[in-house]
Amino acid sequence: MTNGKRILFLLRQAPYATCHALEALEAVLVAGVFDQQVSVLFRDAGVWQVVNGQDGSALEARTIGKVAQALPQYGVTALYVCGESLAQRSLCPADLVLPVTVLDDAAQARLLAAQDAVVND
Amino acid sequence: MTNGKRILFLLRQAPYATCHALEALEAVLVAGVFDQQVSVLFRDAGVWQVVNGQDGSALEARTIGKVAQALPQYGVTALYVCGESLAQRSLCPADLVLPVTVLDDAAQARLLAAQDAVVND
Amino acid sequence: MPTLHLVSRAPALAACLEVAGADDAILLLEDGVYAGVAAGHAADDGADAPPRSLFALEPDVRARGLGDRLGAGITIVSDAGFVGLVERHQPIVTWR
Amino acid sequence: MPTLHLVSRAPALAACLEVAGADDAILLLEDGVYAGVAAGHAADDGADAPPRSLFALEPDVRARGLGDRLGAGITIVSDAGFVGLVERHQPIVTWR
Amino acid sequence: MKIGIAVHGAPYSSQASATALRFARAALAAGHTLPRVFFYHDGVHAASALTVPPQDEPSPQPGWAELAQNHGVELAVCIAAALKRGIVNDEERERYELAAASLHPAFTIVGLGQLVDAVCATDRFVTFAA
Amino acid sequence: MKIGIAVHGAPYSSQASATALRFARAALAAGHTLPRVFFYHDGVHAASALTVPPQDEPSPQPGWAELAQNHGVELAVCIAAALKRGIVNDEERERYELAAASLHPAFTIVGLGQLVDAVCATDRFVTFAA
Repeated sequence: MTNGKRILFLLRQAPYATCHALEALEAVLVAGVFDQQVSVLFRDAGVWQVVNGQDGSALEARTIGKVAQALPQYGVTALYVCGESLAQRSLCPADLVLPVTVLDDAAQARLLAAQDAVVND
Repeated sequence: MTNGKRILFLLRQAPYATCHALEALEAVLVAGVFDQQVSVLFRDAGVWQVVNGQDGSALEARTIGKVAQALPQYGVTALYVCGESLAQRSLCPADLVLPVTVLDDAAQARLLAAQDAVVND
Repeated sequence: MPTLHLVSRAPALAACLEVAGADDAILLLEDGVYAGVAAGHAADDGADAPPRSLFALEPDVRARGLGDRLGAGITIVSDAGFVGLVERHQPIVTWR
Repeated sequence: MPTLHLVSRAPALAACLEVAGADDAILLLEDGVYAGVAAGHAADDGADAPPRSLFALEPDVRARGLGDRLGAGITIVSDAGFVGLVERHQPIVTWR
Repeated sequence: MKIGIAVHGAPYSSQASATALRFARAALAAGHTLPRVFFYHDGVHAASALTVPPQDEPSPQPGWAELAQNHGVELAVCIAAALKRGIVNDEERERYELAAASLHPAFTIVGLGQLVDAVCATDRFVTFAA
Repeated sequence: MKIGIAVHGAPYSSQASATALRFARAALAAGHTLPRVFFYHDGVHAASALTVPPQDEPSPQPGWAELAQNHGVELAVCIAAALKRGIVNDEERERYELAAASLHPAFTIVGLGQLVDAVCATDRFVTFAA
């Protein structure tokens, strides 16, 4: 885990209305199998990607929450979520489909500053 | 002007970053040559479509303000703009490329309610 | 006949509410259903604005896991219900 | 090395400002340049937030007629200036 | 009741095409007629004959084609919006000397006037935005 | 300096492709190298060989092709994003029994791993979002 580049995926878009969330998560899964230090920050409407209770079959679509749940299996375990983005949507960590670390704005600033590259959705 | 359907084009998107504004204006120009009662409401970021001083050549694009200026020649003279949307952007009617009627929210509500159909960008 | 407003993105609800009449109906669909989430403090929403007939499209609500998260007073409608709303309103205005 | 934030839509500036560090640079481009308009009362903007290095991309500013409408303290840069900002910052973060 | 429909978003990239298709089916089931669906802006991508849908995300295109075939719905694609996005029929392929055409046969290339015509010829007009 | 570029928006529909092209030219003029431009999401539409640009709005495509030809920039198009949007090369055309291919010859279809590779192989990575 100490080799490679520090790459953060910044995910800010809600799922389903566009395929940005799905395609961005697919990129994260691929990045996970490379020998890099990959992390993910869910922020703003992007926190909806990891909310529980989703059922993509209602739209004949893949369930984005299930795609996100696969992240740890692909070696992506540095998962962060913006606390303020959760609060604005009346969400708490227990509403999410997988364990994530809640960060305040200052901690997110430090996370961003520590990256070699940031890829967004 | 008393024949035909009352059709309002509701234009809410800023020009240049997408081609929604241009394509929507092209639809308005075409509608103008039909024998219908066509009107246009510029609202929210859509008011940027009619701001003066634009120069699309900086982006090798058509100047959207010039496209909008052609509306009266195509018989589209019922042009409205949301007053609050202007104020939020520090704009006033003198900043616009053509004469428009400024409407408050209540007047916009009446304008919408009077339509047979609304087409948006 | 009152107007039907289709709100397909959450932030667009605010603009819609500025000009919607008291008898109008508002249908939240696609990402617009997020605007129906019972409000925390501000954000995408506006669902605690003046009372109008507020609906949300069932497949969009279910896909997004919002079944138990929508504010009270929002009526869930099926695609058939959507068609019924279109029958009873004119014009139809889309906000995205 | 400080971060360069690219803001390509006006409403995205608010989120960017929440996490941008004091030494970071922010470049407004595409529709993001509207966020640099000297503020009326609220709306798309956030330009009167804490002082950071704030830039706007010249072709986008000129196309939109914003040359005389941007807030004081915003530096206009060319495409070459954009490249210079990328040289001097890492990582590059896009907000849209 | 006659209902006109406009679709402004591309399949996958936007939900608009899928939502519009579900609405169209529900409207037909309720006894309404749909003279024309007008594909504009990125909506024209629904007419591409060259797409390969992901296995787990069906394309709305077969559904649109079924409406055309079994319910006489005209699937009208704006020519100006289509040309710049690479959606071309044989006639345009020939005129612009392109290597191939890309329009699915269930769809028809039309002028922008047909949008206004669709508004005028219907009792309701519903836009599914991008 | 090696700079990686990602393009997420379609030409016309989004400014992203045009902005990225201007940036790429300025970066080359400043002496930087651009090993690869990665087209993802709707950005893949830049690779369509079947578009007809409007007269007064030039397409960024010839500019991209020029960078590939004269500066060795690889124009990499994500296969998964491309297939569902109707951007296919001859190989995919054959595999999926499509009527035609649509990929402009200056562009190359690649896997998503090449995005990560582009990030790893460069000193800076810049995303031009839709």
